[in-house]
Amino acid sequence: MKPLLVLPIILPLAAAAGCLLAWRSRVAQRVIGVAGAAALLVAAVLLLQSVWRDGVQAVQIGRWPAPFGITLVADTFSALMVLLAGIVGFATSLYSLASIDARREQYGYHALMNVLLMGVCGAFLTGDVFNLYVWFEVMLIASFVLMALGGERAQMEGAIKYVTLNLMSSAILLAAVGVLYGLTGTLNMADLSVRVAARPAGGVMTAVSMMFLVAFGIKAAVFPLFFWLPASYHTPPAPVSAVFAGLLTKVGVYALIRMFTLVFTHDVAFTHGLITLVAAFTMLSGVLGAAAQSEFRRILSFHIISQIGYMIMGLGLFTAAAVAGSVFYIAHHIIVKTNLFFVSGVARRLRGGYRLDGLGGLYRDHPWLALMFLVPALSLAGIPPLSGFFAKFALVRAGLAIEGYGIVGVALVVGLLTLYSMTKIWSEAFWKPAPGNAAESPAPPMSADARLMLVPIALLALLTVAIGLAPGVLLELSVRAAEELMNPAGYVTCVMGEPS
Amino acid sequence: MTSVILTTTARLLHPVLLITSIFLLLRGHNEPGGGFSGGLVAASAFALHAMAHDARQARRALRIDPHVLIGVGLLTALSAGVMSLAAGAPLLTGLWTSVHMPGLGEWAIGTPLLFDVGVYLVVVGITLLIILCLSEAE
Amino acid sequence: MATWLLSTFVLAALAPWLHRLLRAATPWVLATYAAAMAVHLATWAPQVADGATPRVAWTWAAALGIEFSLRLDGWGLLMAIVISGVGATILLYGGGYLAGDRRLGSFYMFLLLFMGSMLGVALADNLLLMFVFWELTSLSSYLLIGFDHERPAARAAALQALLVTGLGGLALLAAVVLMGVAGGSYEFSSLLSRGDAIRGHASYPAIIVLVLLGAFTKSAQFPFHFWLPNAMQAPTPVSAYLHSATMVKAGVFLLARLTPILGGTAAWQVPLMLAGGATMLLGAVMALGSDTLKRILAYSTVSVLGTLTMLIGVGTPAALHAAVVMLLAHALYKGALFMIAGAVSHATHEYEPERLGGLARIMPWTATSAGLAALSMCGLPPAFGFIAKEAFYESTLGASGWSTWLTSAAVLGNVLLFAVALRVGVMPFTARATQATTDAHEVSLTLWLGPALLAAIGILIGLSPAVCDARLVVPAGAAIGAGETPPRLALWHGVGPALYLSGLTVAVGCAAFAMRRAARLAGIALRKPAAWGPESWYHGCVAGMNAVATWQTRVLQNGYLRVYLWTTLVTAVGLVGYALLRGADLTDLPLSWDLHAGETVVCALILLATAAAVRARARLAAIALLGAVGYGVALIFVFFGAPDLAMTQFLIETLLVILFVLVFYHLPPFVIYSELAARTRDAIVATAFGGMMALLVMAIGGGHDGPRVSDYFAERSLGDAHGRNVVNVILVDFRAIDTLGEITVLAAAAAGVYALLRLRGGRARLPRIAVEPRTTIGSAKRERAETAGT
Amino acid sequence: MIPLAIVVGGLYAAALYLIGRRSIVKLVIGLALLGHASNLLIFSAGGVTRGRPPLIRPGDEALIAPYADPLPQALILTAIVISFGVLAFALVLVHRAYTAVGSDDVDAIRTTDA
Repeated sequence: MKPLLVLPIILPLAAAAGCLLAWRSRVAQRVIGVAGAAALLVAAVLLLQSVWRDGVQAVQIGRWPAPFGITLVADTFSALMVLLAGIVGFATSLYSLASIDARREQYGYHALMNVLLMGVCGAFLTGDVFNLYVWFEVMLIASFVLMALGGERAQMEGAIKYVTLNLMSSAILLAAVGVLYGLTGTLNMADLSVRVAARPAGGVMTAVSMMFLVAFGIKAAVFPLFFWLPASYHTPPAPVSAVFAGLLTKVGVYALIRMFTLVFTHDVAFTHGLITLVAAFTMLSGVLGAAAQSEFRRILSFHIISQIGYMIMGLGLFTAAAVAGSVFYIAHHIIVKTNLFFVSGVARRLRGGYRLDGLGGLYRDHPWLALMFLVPALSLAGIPPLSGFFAKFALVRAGLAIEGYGIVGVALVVGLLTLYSMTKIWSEAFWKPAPGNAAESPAPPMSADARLMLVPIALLALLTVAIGLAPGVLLELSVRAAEELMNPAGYVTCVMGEPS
Repeated sequence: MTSVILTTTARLLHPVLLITSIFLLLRGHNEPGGGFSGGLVAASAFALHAMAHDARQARRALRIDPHVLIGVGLLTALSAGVMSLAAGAPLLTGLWTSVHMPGLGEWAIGTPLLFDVGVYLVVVGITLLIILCLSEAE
Repeated sequence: MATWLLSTFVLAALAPWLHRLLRAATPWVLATYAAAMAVHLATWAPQVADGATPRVAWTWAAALGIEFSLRLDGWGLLMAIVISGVGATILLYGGGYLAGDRRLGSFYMFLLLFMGSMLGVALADNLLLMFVFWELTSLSSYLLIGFDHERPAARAAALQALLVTGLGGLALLAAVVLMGVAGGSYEFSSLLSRGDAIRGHASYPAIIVLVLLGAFTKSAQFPFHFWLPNAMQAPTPVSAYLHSATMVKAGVFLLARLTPILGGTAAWQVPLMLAGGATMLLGAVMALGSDTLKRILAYSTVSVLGTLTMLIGVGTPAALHAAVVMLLAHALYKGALFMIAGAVSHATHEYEPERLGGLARIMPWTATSAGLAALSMCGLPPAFGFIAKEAFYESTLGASGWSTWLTSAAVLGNVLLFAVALRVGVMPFTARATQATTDAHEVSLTLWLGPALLAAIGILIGLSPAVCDARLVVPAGAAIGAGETPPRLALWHGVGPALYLSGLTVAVGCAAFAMRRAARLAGIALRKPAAWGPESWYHGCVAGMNAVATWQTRVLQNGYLRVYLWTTLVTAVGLVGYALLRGADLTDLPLSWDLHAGETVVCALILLATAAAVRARARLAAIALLGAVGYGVALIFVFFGAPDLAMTQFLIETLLVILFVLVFYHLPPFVIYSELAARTRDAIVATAFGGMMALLVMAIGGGHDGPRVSDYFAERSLGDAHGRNVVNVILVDFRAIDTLGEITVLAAAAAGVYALLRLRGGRARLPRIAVEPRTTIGSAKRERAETAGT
Repeated sequence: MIPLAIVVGGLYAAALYLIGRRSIVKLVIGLALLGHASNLLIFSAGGVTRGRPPLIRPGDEALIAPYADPLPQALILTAIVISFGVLAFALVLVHRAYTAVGSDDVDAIRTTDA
C-alpha cells in the first residue's frame, strides 16, 4: 500500500489548509484539528502494520527513480516514529480542546499543530537529506509560532532563544547538506550511504559528519548545545510544551540515528566514540539541571535533556542491541514525557501555577490524578515493570555486553537522580499539604475541562502500563528497527532498486 | 504618504504588475520565472495599492481574505500532487496532456503547472498577509 | 504459586473498592486471604522437602532475557510462608490500627502491593524478574513510609529509604546483568550449576561489590543502616511488616540465595562477616541508646540483620542453618513486638518505654504476647529464639580461623539484645504504673490477636521444633548450601559450650539491664560521633549533589543568549575544525583565484557592505547595507548562470528591506551594549567560524567530479517533464515535495506574523520595564507571567 | 574558488558577530546575513560554472555541458524562500519581544532561564 507512505504528510497538510480556509470559525478548526490528528493516527497504525508485514517500503515521489527524485522510505524505525507522532498528535489534540484558550484557537493553533505534525512525519519518512532540512524547517516554523502564540512576555523571551539557536542549527544543517552535495553529487540518503562508503575516508567527510552532529545535536538538545530547551520549553501553554517535549527533540535524535547508521559509518571509532562521550555528559548535566529546579515544567524540561543522553548512548555504543535500546527508549520517552507535561497542565489548572512551592495537596484532593502522575513519573525513573525500566535495562545490558562500564555507570546513577527529582515533584506537588489551604476544607471537584484533560492522560498512562506489562511487542519492533539500521543494505536496496 | 503621483502610478501599475505576474508564472517552466517570483510580483501590485491608499483599501481590492488565499493555494498544490495518487502513481507524479492553443501551437499542460499555481497563490497570500498586517499595525 | 502472586496484585488494585464495600470486615477478609495463602504454600512443603523444585515460566520480554519464571525451593518457600503468614496478622492489625482513617483503602492497596512484590522476590527464578519485584518492594516501602505524607519528616524518611535502597537497586541491576554475561543465563536455576564459571570470571569482583551494595542497602547493613530507624515514620503495621519481618530481609535473603553461586571465597566471606559483625554490634548499642519503642526495635532489627549477614559470611553449613533458624525466629518475635509497641502507643499515646509501666494488669492479652515474644528475643527456653541463639553460638564456635572473634561478638551482641528485650518487652508491663498508663485500656481484638498468634507460634516451635524442622528449615538450608543433614533442632542440646555461652549471656544481660541507665548514657554518648556517621554522609551527598547541580545550572544555563551562542559555535568550530585538520591534507587544496574583474569587484563590494553593516550606527543604514549585500549576492548568481536565483533574490531582498523598514520603524536605535573586550572575543569566535566555513569551501574545491544526480535532470527535463527551465522543473516536478514543504513554511510563518501582531496576551498587565536585576524582581515577574498564561 | 570562499567566510563571521550582539535589532540583521552566507556556501560548494544557465535552448533536447549545476540552484531557491518566511517571523518576533520585555538588550531577556 504505497499511498500509506505519503498519508502522514498530506493528511496534516490538508487539515492545516482546511483550518486556514475555515479560519473564522473556531468550532470548525477544532473539529478539523482533531479529525486531522485522528486520521494521522489511523494512517500511522496502518503504515506500521504494513511495514511490519512487508518490510522496508519506499515510494519515489513523482515517479522519478532514486537517487534523482525524492524518495520517501518507511523502515520499522521511521514507521514506529510516525506512529508515535500520531499518538502524541491525537492525545494533544484532545487535550488542547480542554486546555487551549479561545484566542489561541482563533489565531491558528490547530492549523499550526497540524503543520508541526506534518513536518515531524516528513522528517521521519524522507530519504533525502535536503528534504530532511525542509521538513525540519516546516516543523521549526510551526514550533516557533506555537511557542510565541499568545504573546506573553515569558513566551517572547523563550521564543527569542529558541528561535535564534534553532536557526543556528538550521544554518549549519543547510551548510552541511550543501557541502555534502558538493562532495558526493547526490542528496539521496541511500545513495549517500553507498557513495560515502566508497570514498576514501578523509578528514573532509568526517568534518561534514561533525556538522551534521552539531546541527542535529542542537535540535536534539545534547550537551553542550541544549541551552535553548530549558530556556523555552516551560513558557508556552501545557499542550504545546507537551508536544515539544514529547516529539520535537526526538526528531533530532531520529536524524542523528539515521545519519550515523546509514551514511556516516566511515570513521566509527571517532564519531561514535564522540557520541558516547556526548551521551554521558548529556545525561549527567540534564539530570543535574533538573535537580536544581523547583518548578514542575522546568524539572521535566531538564529531564528531556538527560534522557536524550540515553537515546544517543545506544547510537554511540553502536551495536544492534544498543540501538534497539535507543529505539525502545525513544518510544517510551515520547509517551511518558508528553504525559508528564499533560499532568503539569492539570496541576496548573487546579492550583494556578507550576512552581512547586505553590503546589500541594493534589494526592489528597485528586488521587486519580496522582496515580496518573505516578505512572509516567515512575516509568521515567525506570521503575519496573513500567516502560522506562525496559528502556533503561536494554541500554544497560547492551552496554555491559561490550564492557562499556563507564557509560553504563553514568546511566545507572542518572537513573537514581531521575528518581530523586520525580519524587521531588511527587513530594511537593502531591504529598505536601496545599499551602495556605486549611487541611480540613474539602477539595472542590474538578471542573469539566480538567476532567476532559484527564482523558488523554489516562490513555497515555494506560499505554505506559501496557508497554510495561507486555513489552514484547515494542521490543520486537525495536530489535527489528535496530537490525535494519545496523544493516542498511536492505534500506539501500529498497530505495535504489536491486543493483544491476 | 498618499500623494497624487503615487496613487496614479499605482493605479496604472496595478494591472501591469498583475499581468506580468501571470506571465512570469506561466513561462516559468521554460524561462526564468515561476510561481514564486510571479507571486511576489502580484503581491507587490497590492502592496503598492496599500502604500498608495491604505491597507483597508488594498484588502478590498484583493477581494479575498489572505488567509483563504493561503489555504486555497496549499490545497491547490496538494491536489495537484494527490491527483496522481488517484491515477495509481506516486504522489506528485506529473500528469500531462496536450492542448492546442490557437496561435501558439501545441501546449503541454500538466499537474506541475497546477502545482506552480498553488505556489503562486500561497506566495501572494502570505506576502499580503504580512505586509497588510504590518502596515495596519502602525 | 503464580496464581497467588498475581491475585495479590489484583487484590491490591481492588483494595480501595473492597474497603468501601466491606468496611470493618475488610481486614478479616484480607487476613483470611493471606492466611489461606500461607497454608496453601505450607502444603507444598513435603514435596519441596523431597527435593522437588516446581517451576513455572512464561515469556515476558524475551529479547532482554526477562522471563516470568517462578521456582519454589526450600529457601523461597520459607520466605514466602513468612511473608504471607506474618502478612495475615499485619493486615488484620493494620485494619484495627488505622480504623476510621480515610486513607485505609490505599493503605491496604500499598500493603498488598508490597506483599505481592515480596512474594515475587522470594519466588522468582529469573534474576531480572526478581529485580523487578525487588524494586517494587522499595517503591511500596516509599509509599508506606510516606503514608503520613503531610508531615515533612515522613516525606524525608520515605525519600531517604527510597534513595538508599534505590542506589542498591542500581548496583544489583548491574550485578545481575554481569552475572548473566558471566554465567550465560538469568535463570537462577541454571546459574546454580555455573558457579565455577562465574567465580572464575573477570568480573567476579565487580559482581560481588555490586551484589553486596544491593543487599547491604536493602538489609540496612553498616554503613547503610541509617535509613531503617528513620523509616519508623511509617505507621506501625508497616514497620512491623516491611521494616522488620520481611522487606529488610530481602537483602539477606538474596545473599543467602546467591551463596551457592558466589560464595565460598574469601572475597565473598570477609566483607560479609565484617559488615555483618559491625552492624550487629552497632545496632545493639544504638538500640540501647534510643528512646522510643519503635526506634529501639528498629535498631535491634538492624542488629539481627547484621547477625544474619555475618552468619551467611561464615558460610559453614552450621552457620547457614543457623541463619535460617534465626531468620524465622526473628520474623516471629520482632513482628509481634512491633505490633505490641504500636498497640501500647495506641492505648497510651506514649512512645518511650521509660514512661510506661503497669500495663500487665490493664492490657493482659497484649502483655502476655509481649512476654512470650520477649522470651524469644532474649533467647530463653522454651522459646524458639533460644534454639536460634544456640545454633548461632554453635556455628560461631565451629567456624575455623575467626572463631574467637565471631563468638565474642556474638555474645556481646546477644547480651545487649537481651537487655533491649527486657526494656521493650517486659518493663512497660511490669514497672510501676505511670501517668500515661492510668487512662489506658486493653486494645481491640484486631490489635492483639496478630501479635499473640506470632508470639505463640514462636513458643510452639520452641516446644516442638519438629513441626517445622524437617519440612521447612532443613530444605531451606539445603537450598542455600547448608547441606542435607544438619543437626536436628531441639530445645535441649545437652550441656556444651553453647549452653555455657547462653548462661553467660543471660547473666550479663540481666546485669546490663540493671545498669540500663548507664548503658543508655553510653548509647547517648555514641550519638555524638554518629553525627559524623553514615547518615551525615547521605545528607552530604544529597547536599553536595544539589550544590553541584545549582552551580552547574548557574554556569551553563545562565540566561545569556550570547553565551549559549558562543558555546554552540565554539563546539562547532572545535569538532568540525578538529575533524578537518585531523584527516585532511590541507597543503593540497585545489585552490584557484580564477576570477573576472567584475566578479572580483562584486565580491569586494559584498565584503565591504557586510563590514559596513556590522559597524553601522544607524538602523536605516544597516538595512540599506543589508540590501546591498543581498543584491551583491544576486549579482554573483547572475555571473554564474543562475538567473532564477538572481531574480528571486532581487525580489526577496526588496521585500525584506520593506519589511525591515516597516518593523524597525518601531524599534529603538542601535546601542552598543558590550565592552570592547567582549566585542573582541566575539569577533574572534565569529571569525574562527567564518574561517572554518571558508576552509571547508576550499577543501571541497569546486565540488564532486564524478556523476551527479543533476546530469539526469539535464537529460530528462524537457523530454519527461516538459520544461526547459531545469531549475523550475526541479522545483515543481523532480523535487516538488520540497516546494510543498516550503510553501507550508511560508503559510505557517505568515500565520505566525499575523498572530504575533494581533494577539497580544498579557501586554496590558506588563508595563514597560527597564533592565533590572533579576534576583530581586525576577521571581515576582515569573509569577506574573505564569498567571497570565492560558 | 578562493574569493567566493572568502566571501562566504566573511558573511558567516559578520552574521554570527551580529547575532551575538546584545542589541536585539542587530540580532535579526545577523540572521538575515546568515541566510546569504548559507546560500552562497551551497552555491560555491556545488561548483560554479560561468554564464551557462541551466535552461534548455530552443531546439535542444537536453542541457549541453558545460552548464551551471541546476540542483544547488533549486536548493538555494527553496532555502531563500524558507529563510524569507522564517526571517519575516523572526523580525516580528523581535519587535514583539521588544515591546513585551521593554528593552532591546538581549541580556535583559533572561527571566525564563534557571
